[in-house]
Amino acid sequence: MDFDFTEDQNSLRDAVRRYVDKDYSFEQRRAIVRAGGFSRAVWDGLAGLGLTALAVPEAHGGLGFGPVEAMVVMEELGRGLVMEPYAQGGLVAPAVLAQADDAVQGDWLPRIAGGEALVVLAHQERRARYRLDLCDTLATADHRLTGLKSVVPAGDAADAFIVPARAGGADAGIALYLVAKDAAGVALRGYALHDGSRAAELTLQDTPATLLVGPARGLAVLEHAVDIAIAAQAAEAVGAMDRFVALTAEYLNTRKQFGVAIASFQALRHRMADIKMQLELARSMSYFATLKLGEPAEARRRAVSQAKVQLGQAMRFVGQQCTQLHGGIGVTDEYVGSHYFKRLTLMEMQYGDTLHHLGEVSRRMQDTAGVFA
Amino acid sequence: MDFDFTEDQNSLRDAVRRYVDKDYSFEQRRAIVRAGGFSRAVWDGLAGLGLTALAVPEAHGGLGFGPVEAMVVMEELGRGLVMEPYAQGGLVAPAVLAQADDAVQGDWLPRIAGGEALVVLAHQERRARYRLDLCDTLATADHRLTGLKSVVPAGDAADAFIVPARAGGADAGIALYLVAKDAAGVALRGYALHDGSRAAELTLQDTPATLLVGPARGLAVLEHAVDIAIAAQAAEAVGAMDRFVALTAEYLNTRKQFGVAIASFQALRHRMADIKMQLELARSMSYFATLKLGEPAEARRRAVSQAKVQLGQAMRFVGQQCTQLHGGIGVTDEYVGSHYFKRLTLMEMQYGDTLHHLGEVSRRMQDTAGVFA
Amino acid sequence: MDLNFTPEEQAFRADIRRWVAEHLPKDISHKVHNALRLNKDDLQRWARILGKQGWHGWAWPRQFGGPGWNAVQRHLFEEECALAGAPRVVPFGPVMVAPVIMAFGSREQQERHLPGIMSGDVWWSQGYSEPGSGSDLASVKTRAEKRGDKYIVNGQKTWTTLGQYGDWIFCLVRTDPSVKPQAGISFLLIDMKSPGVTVRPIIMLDGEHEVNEVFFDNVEVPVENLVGEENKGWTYAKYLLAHERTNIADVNRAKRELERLKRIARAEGLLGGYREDARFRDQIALLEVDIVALEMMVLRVLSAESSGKQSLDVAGLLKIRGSEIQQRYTELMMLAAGPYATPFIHEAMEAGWQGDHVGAAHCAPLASHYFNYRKTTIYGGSNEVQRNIVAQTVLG
Amino acid sequence: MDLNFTPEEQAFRADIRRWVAEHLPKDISHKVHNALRLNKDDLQRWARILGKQGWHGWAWPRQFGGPGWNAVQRHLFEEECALAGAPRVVPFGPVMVAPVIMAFGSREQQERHLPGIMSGDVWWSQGYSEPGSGSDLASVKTRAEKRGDKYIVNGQKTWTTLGQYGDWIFCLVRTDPSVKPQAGISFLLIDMKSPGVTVRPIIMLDGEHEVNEVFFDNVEVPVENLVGEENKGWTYAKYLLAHERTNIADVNRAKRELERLKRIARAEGLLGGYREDARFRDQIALLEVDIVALEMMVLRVLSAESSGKQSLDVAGLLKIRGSEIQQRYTELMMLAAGPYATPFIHEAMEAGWQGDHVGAAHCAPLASHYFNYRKTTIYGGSNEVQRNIVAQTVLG
Repeated sequence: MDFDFTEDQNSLRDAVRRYVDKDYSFEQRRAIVRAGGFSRAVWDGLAGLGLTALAVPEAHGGLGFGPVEAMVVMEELGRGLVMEPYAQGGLVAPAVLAQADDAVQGDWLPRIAGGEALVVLAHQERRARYRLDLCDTLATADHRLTGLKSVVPAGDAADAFIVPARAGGADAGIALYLVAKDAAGVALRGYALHDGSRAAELTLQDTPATLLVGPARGLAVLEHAVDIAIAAQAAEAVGAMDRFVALTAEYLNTRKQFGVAIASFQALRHRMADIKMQLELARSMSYFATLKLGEPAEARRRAVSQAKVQLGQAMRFVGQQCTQLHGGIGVTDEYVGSHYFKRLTLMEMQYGDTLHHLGEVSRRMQDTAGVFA
Repeated sequence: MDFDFTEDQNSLRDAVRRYVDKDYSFEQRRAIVRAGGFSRAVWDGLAGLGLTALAVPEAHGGLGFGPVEAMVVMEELGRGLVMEPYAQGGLVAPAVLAQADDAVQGDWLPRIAGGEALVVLAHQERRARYRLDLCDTLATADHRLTGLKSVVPAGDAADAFIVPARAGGADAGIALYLVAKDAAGVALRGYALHDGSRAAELTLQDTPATLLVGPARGLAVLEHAVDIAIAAQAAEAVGAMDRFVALTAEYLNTRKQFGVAIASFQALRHRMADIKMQLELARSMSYFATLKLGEPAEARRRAVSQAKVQLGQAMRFVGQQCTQLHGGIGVTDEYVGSHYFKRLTLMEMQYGDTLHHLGEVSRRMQDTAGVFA
Repeated sequence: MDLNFTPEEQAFRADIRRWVAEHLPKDISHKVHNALRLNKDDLQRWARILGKQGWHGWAWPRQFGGPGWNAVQRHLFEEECALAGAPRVVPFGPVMVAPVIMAFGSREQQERHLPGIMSGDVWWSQGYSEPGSGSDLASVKTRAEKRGDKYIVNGQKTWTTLGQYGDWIFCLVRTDPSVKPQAGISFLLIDMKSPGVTVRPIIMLDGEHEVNEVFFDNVEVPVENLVGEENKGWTYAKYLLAHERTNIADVNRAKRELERLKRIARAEGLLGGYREDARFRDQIALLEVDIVALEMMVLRVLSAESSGKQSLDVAGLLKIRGSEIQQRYTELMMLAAGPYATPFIHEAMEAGWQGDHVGAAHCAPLASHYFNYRKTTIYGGSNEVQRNIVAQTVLG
Repeated sequence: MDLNFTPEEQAFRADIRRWVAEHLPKDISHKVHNALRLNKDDLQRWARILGKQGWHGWAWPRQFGGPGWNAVQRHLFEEECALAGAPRVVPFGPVMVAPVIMAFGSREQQERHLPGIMSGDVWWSQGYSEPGSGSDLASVKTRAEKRGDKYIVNGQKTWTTLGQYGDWIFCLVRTDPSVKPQAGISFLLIDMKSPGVTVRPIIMLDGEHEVNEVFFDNVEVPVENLVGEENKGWTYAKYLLAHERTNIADVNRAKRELERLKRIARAEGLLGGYREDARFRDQIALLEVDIVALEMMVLRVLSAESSGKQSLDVAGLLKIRGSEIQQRYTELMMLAAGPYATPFIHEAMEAGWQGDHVGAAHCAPLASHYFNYRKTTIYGGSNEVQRNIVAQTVLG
């Protein structure tokens, strides 16, 4: 048992942090938000750091790194409020594509690794809310898809989509398909999210697609993909919270009322202790989710849901309380803190909110408990 | 709309408070606890104040007062941690007996009013937990009862019991019966509760009983009886919390650490503000439950469950936090505060805990909301 | 003790309800019921409709042209307006500065300012907070130096809500820097069209322009715009703070919004729908209990005010609980929509927008409202300050 | 970064597990698993069994007769003991005074006291708190005046856990009242059989005799019982406080008790039974998440201690969260039983009691435990004091 990072992992962290500090300042980020919420230059920058190759197998031009490296990267991207969908394009997409046949892998993985292709998961449907097994998009036997997917990350900037669809009718199993952006029948409507990032509605009308994973394993691979996304998001949230807490501590030590720094007020100090508690519990569960990603599905899903419950509570508490402790300045657009708050808020509603995952934990409860249960 | 108490109500409050101050000091209470948890002398004292007559109709030698007077009395009994089951014997029993035929009323109500007869509801069953519609005690057609009732208040001091039983088989409706203490087949096993009060297991074996309310209305009357008990308990809890909060404020202003009264620490002050909040919300909902007791069953049940949810939360928070603020002394038997804490704790588990009543509120939710909804 | 309103009170309520139903423009109540953006015209139209009836200053005594209602009547009026979907009256004129002018202003000030406030024609703003003084109001630095028959005002106010529409602003200014902070403050009425007044927008985290910074650069203010005595402004400010009563709990709006929450949860299938969710239902049920308890607390205060027989010092509790509940219902609405609350389409908050929504139309404003409502535990005396006040009542 | 224990660590765990299974008396583990009353004999029997193996001081280095385990091994030992239902080792001897004697005591003190602590033969108590000094430990008033080769001790200690069994007690005493509080304190070992020592029971709210007041009336203590230097006691006390590490979170016991909670809920029909209760199940699920998160935090600290590469200053967090979780599982067990947790039958907490239970036998100790565990957020530095400490690490 060992929670130290290796030297390589620390170097990776430093490299990402240096990039973010230099090329993703609050002002640079503002400019990206104004321009729509996705920057291809940033994506190229991440690729330049090797991040898009990180999770791609070495056989396809990648680095073949594992979940811990992904976590390190996500923490730093979270700290810098990076909006480009690295978890989606850099971690989830390679994991799903690695389940496809060799031709598809050889076609897409090198381009993902090089940063030339941005592929994202498009799974959200109106009727499903947070359930992955509810899917109304239909696929014909010759892989033509019809349906609507919502809130697809950076949807109108992506090159292709991983789309779950029912293969052969409403009662059939869920298969996963690859849909190219320029395929026939694809319509995209892009918009910004509240955290400044980019998303889109993706409409498919008899759209030709490539089968990635058949209906026998489609749902299982989708669940795994979402678990990867949740673990990545947990790390991102830890990075964001860590920074927001530091900003808040700085503010409390600077802001004066009644002639003294407000950091001297015990009620605020105790709030800060509660915030620190949530941060460290969240960090612990981020590690937990990451280190359980390789477990068999049942154990992995339980662990990831446990992590999301903790993260959901922490993101809400830390976000709300750090905002509150800032007073008026905390709710203005010009202050960076409010953007941490919005990002943390939105993350709770991605891949299942706290109540959803509490239901999962409740349902999957065993007689024993604990990290190794 | 008017929340002032009348002069008569204030006089009633003063009379009860004077009695409690004089005859129910902490030391006197200790002696009652040591003697088993029920004092006939205290019951006589309450009768002497006219309290046992309060809810009995004037036609049967009572005063015919209403729920507000009951609330006033219960607040004061709660403030004094009075353990004798006044709500049961003085409020619930007359309400149920008033639904019986004239002969039964004439037989029992005057004796209840005079304090000679203590009649209590014996409804708790092992399988039922908090549900009133689960009842395994059976009654024959000639009113002979067999079953086990648990945690009957002051059970081995009571003169008779109001017993719900299924009239004529496991699928039949619930009727209410009166069982005299000395009836054949009655076995009582008394014990103390954690709050020092007295209770008993009541075993009935082919025990002859008097029918009070037939199966057509038995459950409805039982529900009404329990609602009266919950409203009374809410008032009792408000009295107890009000006193416990005052004791805590006193302690914080007396106890010194680091050279100053601990009432000067802002974190403790804010905790006290949160405690005060719960107390006032609880008081508001105690009024609400009391003033809704006369409404039709559906509205009454909803209101009472709403009140119990608020009271349950308040009793737990106020009890735990006032204890915590006392430090070590708060968890000793010799300090009166710990007895408030225990009483408040037990009250949550009587007549349905917070989660149980939350379920009721959830189930009975309407489109509109508010005091008059 | 009686929970029910008297027949007279019920008749009063019925009259108000009828009047509001007749006079509240449907396009405005539509926006309120759906949390769409209200513009200046919406707010002022409603203010003027109320003003014409003499109700824009609904808490005013008869001698100043108000209806002279008692506490219960005021509550019923507020409740009927809220439930019908009327916008909250912008309080700075009729609720805040007017009582100060009535109590401490000169006859001339009363005659000059009160009619415009009542009619809704003159828009007032509040100049209290400054960059360095939030909770610590007594530390105001904006200077007003007397030169002959004028004050020369220099300094900066901030968090001035809807100040971009303001005709006049009432300000706490420092007229004597040599004495202890509270003693050197005056209460000044300033025409915002005066040269040297600059209003700079502050964009809030939801992207809306709701508050402003107001700069004063050698602004000349005639001495007749001083309310009461020089250097007594702190007294008037405290009077004003004490004046706002039960309405700070905003429980009537909470009841309306709880109904909206249930509508949204129903439309999302979470309440009695195809994805009925007991966990979410429980959260609504808990909130419902909180709202009933808050309403009971408000009614207790009203009763105490009416009868004068009890003194209930729970203003701090009402503010704390009211604001927490406001935040909670906005949070639950947002969570009900989940992923469909995350898009930020600025135009979708306009009534009658013809664009394509993401998900149901009701999803569009939910996250914005959640973000916006974080202010409720900060402004008007933060909840931390309120807890100090409550603790004082319990612990001394 | 690796969540799994190494093969060596796993082998170590297996050895411990086997040993505990062979040596932990069944009657004792039965009591622990069912929260029945443990008496002095139970506690001391287990201490002596551990002592015989050289594990009563399981955190001791080899040079003092301990096993010399590293942080991970210590954790695995604690976990195996807890899960098997061993009683918590009474910490005052092996965990608290022993490290101080090792670090600051004389060779003679080490030789005299450590063997008796390790063997479990000598029962130690702690004399820190006084009626006037709870959180404010530096304000101790118990005086020790040096007269020749003796200290004359006068004063009172309180909250002395299990002091009724104590052979020896280690005390903070004031040896110099003329200097600032922290500077005049000494660390003294006192034989409780000395004339002038009186132990008076304090009955706790659950009716149990667990803590005591200890009075010192002209008690003569040989100067060789002074640990380290006179007036340096505060340093040693702080060392001791810093010494208790991850075990304060008590997460292993929490895991065992969570299993018990599930067993009780199952037996009560609330979990997969005839009255399956999703609301109650959710509460258990939330607690399960809390326990996993706490365990992960503990493992992070262990890892940092082992490798020395990170410094994790989270002792305050572990104490706060650990104690909250302890209170929560006792609360949920009590709530699971509901009305059947309310009877107080003192004898029903004895193993083998033959009387009639009210409800199921598992109900008997639940409320007592809930009440008893309120102490966990108060003792060992109240959670309020811990929050001060945590805030210091974040805010300076």
